Amino acid sequence: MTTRIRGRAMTNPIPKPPSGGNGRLLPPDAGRDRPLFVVAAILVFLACIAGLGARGAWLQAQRWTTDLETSLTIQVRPAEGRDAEADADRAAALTRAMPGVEQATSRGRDHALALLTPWLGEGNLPDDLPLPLLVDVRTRSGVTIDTAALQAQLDAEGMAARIDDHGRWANAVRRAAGTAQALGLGLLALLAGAAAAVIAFAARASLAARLDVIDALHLCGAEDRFIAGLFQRRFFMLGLKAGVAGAVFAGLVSLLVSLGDAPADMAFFLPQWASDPFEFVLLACAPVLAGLTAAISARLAVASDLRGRW
Amino acid sequence: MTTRIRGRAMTNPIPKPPSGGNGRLLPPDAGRDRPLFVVAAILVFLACIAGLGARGAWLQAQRWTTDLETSLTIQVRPAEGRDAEADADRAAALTRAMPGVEQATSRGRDHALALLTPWLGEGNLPDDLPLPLLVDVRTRSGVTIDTAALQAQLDAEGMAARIDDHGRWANAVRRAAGTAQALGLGLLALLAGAAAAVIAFAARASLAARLDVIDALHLCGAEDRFIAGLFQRRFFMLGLKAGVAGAVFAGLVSLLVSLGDAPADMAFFLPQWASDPFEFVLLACAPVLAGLTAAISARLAVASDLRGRW
Amino acid sequence: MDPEPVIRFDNVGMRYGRGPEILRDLSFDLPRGSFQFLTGPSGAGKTSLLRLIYLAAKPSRGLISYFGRDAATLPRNELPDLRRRVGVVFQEFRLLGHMNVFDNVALPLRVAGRKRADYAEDVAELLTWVGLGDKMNALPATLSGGEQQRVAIARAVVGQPEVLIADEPTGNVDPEMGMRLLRLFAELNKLGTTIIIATHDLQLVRMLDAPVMTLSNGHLHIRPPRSERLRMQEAAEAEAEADRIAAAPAAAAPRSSVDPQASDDDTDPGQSDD
Amino acid sequence: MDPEPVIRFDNVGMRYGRGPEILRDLSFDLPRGSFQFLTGPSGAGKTSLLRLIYLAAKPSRGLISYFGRDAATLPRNELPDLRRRVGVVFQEFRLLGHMNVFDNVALPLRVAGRKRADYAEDVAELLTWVGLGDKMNALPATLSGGEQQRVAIARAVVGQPEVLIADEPTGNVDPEMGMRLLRLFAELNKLGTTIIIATHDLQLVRMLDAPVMTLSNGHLHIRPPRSERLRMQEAAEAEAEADRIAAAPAAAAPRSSVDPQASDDDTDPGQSDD
Ligand SMILES: Nc1ncnc2c1ncn2[C@@H]1O[C@H](COP(=O)(O)OP(=O)(O)OP(=O)(O)O)[C@@H](O)[C@H]1O
Ligand SMILES: Nc1ncnc2c1ncn2[C@@H]1O[C@H](COP(=O)(O)OP(=O)(O)OP(=O)(O)O)[C@@H](O)[C@H]1O
Ligand SMILES: [Mg+2]
Ligand SMILES: [Mg+2]
Repeated sequence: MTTRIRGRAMTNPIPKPPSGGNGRLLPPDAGRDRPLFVVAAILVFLACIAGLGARGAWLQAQRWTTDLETSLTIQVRPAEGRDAEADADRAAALTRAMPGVEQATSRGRDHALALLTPWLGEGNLPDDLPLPLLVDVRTRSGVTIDTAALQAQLDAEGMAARIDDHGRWANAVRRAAGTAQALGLGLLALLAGAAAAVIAFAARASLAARLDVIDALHLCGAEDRFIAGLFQRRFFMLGLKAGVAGAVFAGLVSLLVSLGDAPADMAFFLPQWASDPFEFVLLACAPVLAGLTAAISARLAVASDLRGRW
Repeated sequence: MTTRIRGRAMTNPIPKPPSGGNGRLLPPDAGRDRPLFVVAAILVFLACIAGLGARGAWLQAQRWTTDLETSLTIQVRPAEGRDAEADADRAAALTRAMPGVEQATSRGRDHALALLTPWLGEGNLPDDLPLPLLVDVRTRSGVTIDTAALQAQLDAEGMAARIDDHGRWANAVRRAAGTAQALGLGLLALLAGAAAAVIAFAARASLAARLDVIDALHLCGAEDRFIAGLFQRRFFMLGLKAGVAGAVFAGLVSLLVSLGDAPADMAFFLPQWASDPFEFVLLACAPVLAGLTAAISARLAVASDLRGRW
Repeated sequence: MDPEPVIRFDNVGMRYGRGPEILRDLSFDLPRGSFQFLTGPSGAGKTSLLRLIYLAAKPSRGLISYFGRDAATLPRNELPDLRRRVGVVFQEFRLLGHMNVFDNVALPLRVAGRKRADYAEDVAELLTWVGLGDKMNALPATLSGGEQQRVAIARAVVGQPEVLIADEPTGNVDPEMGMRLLRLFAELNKLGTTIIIATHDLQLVRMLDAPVMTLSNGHLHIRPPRSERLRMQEAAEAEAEADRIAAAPAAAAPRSSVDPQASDDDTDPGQSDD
Repeated sequence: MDPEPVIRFDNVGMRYGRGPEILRDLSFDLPRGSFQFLTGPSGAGKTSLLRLIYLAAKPSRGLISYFGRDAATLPRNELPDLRRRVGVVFQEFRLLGHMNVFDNVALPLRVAGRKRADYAEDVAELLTWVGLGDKMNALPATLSGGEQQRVAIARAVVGQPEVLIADEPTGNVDPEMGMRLLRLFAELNKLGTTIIIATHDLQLVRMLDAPVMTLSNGHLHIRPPRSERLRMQEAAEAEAEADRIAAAPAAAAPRSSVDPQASDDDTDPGQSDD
């Protein structure tokens, strides 16, 4: 329309319009959103730490049960008129022949004695004490050894051998490992949930300060989709950036912890840097999830605001 | 001044002024501050859970080292021509006479055998195997037994007795306990710090939406102290309420966890409800700290805003 | 009148929440290409009436139709298109604080999907016209009240809307600038835009020969433009003259000093403005 | 003039940030109990000048003194007391959205530590006077533009301040209400309040026989009240007459149609308003 006014008396020359791109439709996130950013970053950091810690607990528990499940012990008791050492070697050989067995090592009398020392004191045992000898067996993980068949074979050889599949410990360890894993997952869920809730609330609060923009765009005839899209993109980027900050920091911390040498057993709930893809996946997903959380809650808030307008 | 205008022509009668107390100087915290409230409550909850968990770890670690430090074992080896059982009883009696000893129990041969069974298999040992007998000693905690004197006494009796103060395990256990405690404290510090940061930032964000009130009060001639005090009180109450919500929820969760029966060893990092004053102090302090954090950051923000005005 | 007015009110009433009816039984048309003023004392409901017109509020009863369509049954997705055909100057401006003057004014064009290269010069020219040529890069917070008002006006007219709704558009500018802005509205009107301006400034109202809608006590009273009143008065006089001639001797018809009623509702005439 | 004016400007200049000087070399006094208008085109710097007066902005040079004290060296803790002696009507109202009309108006009294029982009736009476007797419980967001403006005015005058600064206080009300508000200000002035009102409304300016300060291009021009101008004009004429009589024959002194300059600065006279 101004082109048609142009003919009219106009005293001043028309200055050039400002160069540069379009101004942003949304206010820059500089000052106002910093709290949201910091809050989101802190919570993503905590959630990542929890995730890595849970991962550590999980792995450790896994290791225990695997150890348990992939090991057997054969006790070869000395019997009248038999060479116990030869029996033990024979038992080891027989076991090695079983499918699924990776390794079977016959331990000598010294090993058996060493095991007893803490209980009996050194030099307390007569040299001719008939000690049972042990065969350590390591099986391939996931394979169950047919212990009945093995026992039958050993019996057939005439040995006084007994297979111990550690069933005695297995339940306790499995329960402990399960608890550790549940605990880790629970902590992770708690922190991830808290992070999501905080980000969602903060996004909403941040949005509330911008209702004027929604208002202006709406009255200018912008489509709902367009308005919601603007906010959604903005908050996604914000959540993503905060998430990256938090995740990177969590990665650094866990790396530091891994480099320092905590006692292996206790390192249990520490964030671990096993350098397998899991860490990367976790640390990469967290920011995306943070971004999505922020974006979705912003979208919902905008949509509900717009629906209330006409 | 209006009293003097009163004489003038006034057509309408003057309606009664609204009854009830003064309107609040600050906007009610209903809608706008809910995000801050939720965020603060969530973080106080997490910090409390971390605090209770750290407390659990601390107690458990304490228990281990106490167990270790308050127990001794005396091994009485059978010797030619001596009655081992009598020796063991005598050793127990001698030990009981030591200052600081609470209990000393002589264990019989059956006990020693039972200890060995897992290693040697049942019925493997000749009945006449000369087994060392054990005396379990429990000392009063915090007291160090003079083991050298005891050893001297035992030697004087002519027994082949050896005192084991578990030094072999002590270091490992102490290290583990230390790690557990450090871990708990670290987690607590992390979450408490995060809670404080989040609350401070959220308070600041919440305040930014109220600069108009500061402005109006300032231009009406309100003193800086008065304005800052208003906001400080408001945010203290907000932080306090959020803290109470978070702390109560954390208390409930830890109570639930304690009621459920997790395996004792693994309950380690679970929030524990030991029902001692510590829990109450922790849960009572958290809201106050949350309130103070919010109040102080609000006060600082208001003060810096006001200083920028003239 | 035009068979299809841009906006038609039919027995419209409006209240806020459970309050009293602010507007009662409004029935009028805004013919396409017309220009009218809306006056009335402060709190009479001018802004509320304009809010009804630009679809920011819903009437509590009655029918509003927009370009021949019932506003109440308008589907949500047709709203944006309709809004783009309407420019609004808000009483409280509603500029976006984070955008400079140029971007604020260009907003409706951007929302309509126009390219910056297309409109940049037009926007600059318009801003120069309203005296803000040197403030294009300023943020609203650094403008004076009158400057902000002019930005709001520029934003409303930049898209050359089919309908322009202006609420007190000259309350914060000096009389000279007020005249200039009125000339801008008149120019726009000549190009076909239907215009309704709420104002308290009687000086402004007297400048144009346009009908004046007056709100008072919730009722609307429409006074036709001066030219039409004169014509009607002459017609009435001529008729009276004819009557007198036809049926002399009779009492001379008193000259009506009351405004002829153009609307057919029975509102009280409100305050007279001159 | 009073030996100690309420406010004295001495060669004051002001700029925003690195921008050009908005106000240049302002030197004037506001005598105790005086009443003056401030006009000038939109963007001339009226609001900026008022901001200087109510200590919301600092001058970039020159001296402002307040009740005889240099504003620049005023300690922070004396500021609240000073502010309580000044009432301000802001161009953009600045009401608190969460408080109802009554509480908004009562705010300065509360801040000054007065008890509600003391002032409740006065506030109600004042609100009735400005036509808001039935809106005391309404929130600002539910008021019309003019109603908000009247709340802002009521808040500024309720404490019967020693100085009243009003920025465009009648821009959103109808002329009748404008007159009523002006009467309120005049009443206050009679009771001793020093008043300065920035306005574009020349109708309003003509109502009172008060000096008019006009800002243009950063300079201030002060026109004395009509009565004084007449007096000066008569004095000049009498003198000319005396001269003519004394030294006839001489060219008759042309009647000065230019306003006599009351201020001693050499600003351009700005636009003339009648
Ligand atoms: N959102 C609202 N809720 C309740 N009442 C409202 C609301 N908005 C306006 N009102 C009331 O409706 C009446 C008319 O208001 P409106 O803003 O339409 O007046 P106006 O004619 O524009 O006045 P002005 O000239 O002062 O701007 C007023 O009494 C006002 O208090
Ligand atoms: N905060 C600010 N920063 C920079 N420039 C400003 C600021 N406030 C005002 N200005 C500029 O200073 C000039 C004077 O503004 P001011 O508000 O004093 O004018 P005014 O006389 O009150 O005008 P109006 O009658 O339109 O209200 C204007 O050109 C304005 O753009
Ligand atoms: Mg209005
Ligand atoms: Mg101004």
